[in-house]
Amino acid sequence: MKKLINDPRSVVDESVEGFGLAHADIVTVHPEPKFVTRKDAPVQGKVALVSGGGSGHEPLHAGFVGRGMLDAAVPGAVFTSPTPDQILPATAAVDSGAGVVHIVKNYTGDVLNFETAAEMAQAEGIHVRSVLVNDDVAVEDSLYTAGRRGVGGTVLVEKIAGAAAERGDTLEEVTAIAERVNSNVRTMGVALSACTVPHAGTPSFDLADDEIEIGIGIHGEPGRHRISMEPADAITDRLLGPVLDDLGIQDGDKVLLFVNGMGGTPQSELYIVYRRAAAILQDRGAAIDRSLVGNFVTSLEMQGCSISVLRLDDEFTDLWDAPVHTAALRWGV
Amino acid sequence: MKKLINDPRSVVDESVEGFGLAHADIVTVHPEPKFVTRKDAPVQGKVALVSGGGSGHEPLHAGFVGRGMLDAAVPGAVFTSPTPDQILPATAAVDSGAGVVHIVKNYTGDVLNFETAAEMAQAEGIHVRSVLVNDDVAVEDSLYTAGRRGVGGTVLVEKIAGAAAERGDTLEEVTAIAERVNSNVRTMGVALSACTVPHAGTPSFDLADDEIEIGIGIHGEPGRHRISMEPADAITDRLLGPVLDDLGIQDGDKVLLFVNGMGGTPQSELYIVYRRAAAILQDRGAAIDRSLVGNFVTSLEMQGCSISVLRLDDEFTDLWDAPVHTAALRWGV
Amino acid sequence: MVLDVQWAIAWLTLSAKAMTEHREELIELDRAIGDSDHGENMDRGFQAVVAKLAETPPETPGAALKLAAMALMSKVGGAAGPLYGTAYLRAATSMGDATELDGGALATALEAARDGIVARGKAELGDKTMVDAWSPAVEAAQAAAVDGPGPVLRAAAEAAAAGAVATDPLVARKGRASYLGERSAGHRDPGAASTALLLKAAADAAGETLPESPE
Amino acid sequence: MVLDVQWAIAWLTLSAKAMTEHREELIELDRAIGDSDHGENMDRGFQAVVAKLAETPPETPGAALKLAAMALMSKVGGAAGPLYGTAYLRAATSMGDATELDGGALATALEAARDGIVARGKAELGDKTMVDAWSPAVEAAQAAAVDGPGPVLRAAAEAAAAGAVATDPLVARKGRASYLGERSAGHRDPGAASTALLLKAAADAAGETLPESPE
Ligand SMILES: Nc1ncnc2c1ncn2[C@@H]1O[C@H](COP(=O)(O)OP(=O)(O)O)[C@@H](O)[C@H]1O
Ligand SMILES: Nc1ncnc2c1ncn2[C@@H]1O[C@H](COP(=O)(O)OP(=O)(O)O)[C@@H](O)[C@H]1O
Ligand SMILES: [Mg+2]
Ligand SMILES: [Mg+2]
Ligand SMILES: [Mg+2]
Ligand SMILES: [Mg+2]
Repeated sequence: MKKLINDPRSVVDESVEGFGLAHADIVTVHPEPKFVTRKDAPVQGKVALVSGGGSGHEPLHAGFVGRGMLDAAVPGAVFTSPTPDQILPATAAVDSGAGVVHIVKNYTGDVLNFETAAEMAQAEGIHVRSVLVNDDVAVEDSLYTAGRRGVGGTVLVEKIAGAAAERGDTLEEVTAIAERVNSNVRTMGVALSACTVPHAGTPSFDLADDEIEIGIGIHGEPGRHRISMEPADAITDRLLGPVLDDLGIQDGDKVLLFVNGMGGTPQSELYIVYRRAAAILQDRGAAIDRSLVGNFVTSLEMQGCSISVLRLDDEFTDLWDAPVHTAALRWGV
Repeated sequence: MKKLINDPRSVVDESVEGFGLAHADIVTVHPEPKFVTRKDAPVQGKVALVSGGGSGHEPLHAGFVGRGMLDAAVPGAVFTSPTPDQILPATAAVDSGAGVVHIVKNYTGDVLNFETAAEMAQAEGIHVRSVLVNDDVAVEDSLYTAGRRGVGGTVLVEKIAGAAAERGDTLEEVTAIAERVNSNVRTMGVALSACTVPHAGTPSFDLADDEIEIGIGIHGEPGRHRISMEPADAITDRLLGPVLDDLGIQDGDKVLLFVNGMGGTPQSELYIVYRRAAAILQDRGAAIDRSLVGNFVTSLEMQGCSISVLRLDDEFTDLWDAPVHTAALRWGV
Repeated sequence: MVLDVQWAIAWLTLSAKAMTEHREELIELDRAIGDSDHGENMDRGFQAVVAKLAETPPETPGAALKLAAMALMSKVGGAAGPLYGTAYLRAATSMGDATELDGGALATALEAARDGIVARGKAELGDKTMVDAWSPAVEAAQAAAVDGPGPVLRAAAEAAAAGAVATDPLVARKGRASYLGERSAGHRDPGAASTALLLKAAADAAGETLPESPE
Repeated sequence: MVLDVQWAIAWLTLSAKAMTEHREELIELDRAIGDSDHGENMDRGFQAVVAKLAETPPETPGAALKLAAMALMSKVGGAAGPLYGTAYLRAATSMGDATELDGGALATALEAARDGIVARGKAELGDKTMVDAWSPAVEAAQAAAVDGPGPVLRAAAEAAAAGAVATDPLVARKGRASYLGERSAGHRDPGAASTALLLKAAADAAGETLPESPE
């Protein structure tokens, strides 16, 4: 394991510290307990958005803190959800009285820790709503699992709900929009290589030189099944098919197409995947009205990608286009 | 070699096509000969900026085409500079009569191909100036080499000169600013792993599990020397020392600090490097007025980073802050 | 024989030792069907428990477990943090202010812990989670309650160890391993394994010598 | 004996074959001290030459080389593209409209090619570049000029091959390999190696049988 780190146990501390130094115009880093807030938090009268989860998915979530998106992000240890004693003060720090929406990726750990923090916040008089993101179609039998995971779609939920909060929507409205984004987005991912959690020191799974993992999450866990390496177009077909079927995308639909890198895949390859995905959508008669390509929800240095499709309506498109000013997404400002 | 590609020989074609589809609001892709222009090129009365080089450094250069930065980018094969018959039509396509600045990274191939194209363009009556970027302090004895390479600093030259062109500077002025940025920026890089050129199929060099290459360029070539793996802070010291010494950074200087990922290194690690670099600059009494962290000048999926420092003056800072709207850098618009 | 706060402190101290010693083994189990962090999380959490114990020494077993619950809740994170946090908190509540615990009180505390985990995590027996170690432990403890605290802990530890081994062939239906579907079979659940280690530490703290743990 | 356009076409065709056959070897040489693309670039370039030859068959050796120059310039890229492009263009210019070339004309054309490379690339002998293959080739060609074109090409090819081998111990001072400093010693220069292959193709096209190339 070769990494640009000093000590596996200080990775998150030092990285978040560096992040705060590099983006001091946008965020404030609170070191102990650790969380990151928008520089101007709490924003009076605005509903606040708080998200968080294990580290190792950068820029998710701290990279999305700022105007038009998150008010706070709570980073846990690598691939380990943060604890209530981080989530609670983050929630309190950004609440202006208008209430706080917790955006939680559906993993047992995230759900339990955010649940506890939300209860404690409610007890302190903060109005908290929680929205679970569960966009991963790789998890098929949700009856026999912990349910669909929250993966790439999280960025889209955070951007669109963040814009709704910024324009002055109420707590109920922001919650409803976040839930509506979640119901209209699906994702599926592939890994060409594993990643190495710093404190573990060995790759998260072993993959032969000609094998890939289909249906991975974002924690370096193995996927649903392992297949032989295939050309990018064939892999794209495998990922996008279930996404479109599950969403029921049909002729005339407008969509946002999001090709997300897992961290170690060059951008050029993401565009090769995008190219094929665009052709498939065109075949289905869907119009790609918006797009996003890059490393946004990563698994450390894993090679691979995920494809997300969000069914757009006019409100989603407007909110997507609304100004955003964060370290990792910025436009209109 | 596992890559999200279809055929090693179609990587650049398909990737640039996908790029064009994903960013159709910003760029136009010209397939044969291949180059990418700003959607609204030629911009009347504006000096145009053209850059290019081998592919494999994405988002450089096509990702920087758009308002406030490049008017055209010319991608060659992977790690192979483009040919005059691409550079010439790209130059002609964006010239509005105000002239064109070629921003050329200092490699024999890029220099020779751009030189030929510039001659041909001049012969067609287009006013062309060429600016060589050579910011790599790892190349020490420029007398006994092809001279310093152009690496990470290229982005800063393109952004600042692009803003100068956008505000209406003349051909001579834009050229002078680009040269001035180049004289005030230095860079040095490290590789923790090699990269694999698709058509080659094997890693660009062999590195033991506990070795790193110091002083690499951006073409997967080995560096100046190989050392044993060290903590991130020690590596940062090794890279930043020569950069600051060569630039002569001293108490009271204002700088832009740019930590660039080589493609396969997670963002969290870049921030760990940033943290240390910020501390070193603080020790020297220099103020980090602007910063940039991310994958901007890459070597495919190589793990590692480069650190660039640009000495700022008020004009550079204003031009850095000016609106830019490209696929990979965007603010103010 | 009864157990007091010294036993509780010894239990938690031995637990921390066990988590450090088995850190890599638990990471490796989690690597196979999870995300490689369970050993790291538990080790970090129990180091915090030990630090807190030194800071503010508790006066009753219940206070010791409550302190542990708080430290685990705030330092472990992931799924295991809230689950073990709840378990230790419920156990602490069931112990109340008692300074000494007999076999019955211990069995009841273990039951409260297990019920807390089930209430939070909604896992059923056979879902390949830590519940598969806790549930047999609780049953064995209840059966041994009349024999006193030593035998209770010994029975619980043995049953938990067997329960952890028995997760090997199961297909996970809760937690991160459930995403693997059939591929989760053939691996031991890391949470069940850590539960077995923690209950062994409880027995060790009471001076019980256990047979070699089953493989 | 004189050489005509058929020889020139055969030369370029055999060159293309050689670049395809030695593609991986040239990539491997470039991998060691460059960026792993030389074999790919040369192969791509000469495939384009062959395609152009089929499209518009040239009528003189000079026309054939000019066509090759244009194709190389527009398809090879990198350092080698403009350098070989210039070399072939200068050689073509030196051949003029001649339909047949004798030994002297060939030696002069090779000299023009070498001078073109030096004019563009500014490399000196010993800088570990393709010049280290071209320069001895030109000298050997000039010495053999009176013996006719076959011997000229044979001498050039043999000298180029020896020149390429002689780059092994050198420290590069031009091109990408120069960034490696001392580390470039101990590896053959890829451009010198491709030059040796191209000049061997020229001799092969003239029916000259060369001894096994030196290692
Ligand atoms: N719903 C649940 N009920 C009971 N135990 C669970 C549940 N979900 C997960 N676990 C336990 O938690 C363990 C994983 O803990 P850990 O690796 O620390 O957290 P994470 O899965 O968040 O990385 C599993 O091995 C399992 O025993
Ligand atoms: N200045 C120069 N003069 C002569 N030959 C050069 C010069 N620079 C590079 N070369 C030749 O070009 C070869 C490399 O070609 P190639 O790999 O195709 O281009 P690049 O270096 O741009 O990747 C070198 O092996 C060397 O022989
Ligand atoms: Mg975890
Ligand atoms: Mg090259
Ligand atoms: Mg885990
Ligand atoms: Mg090369």
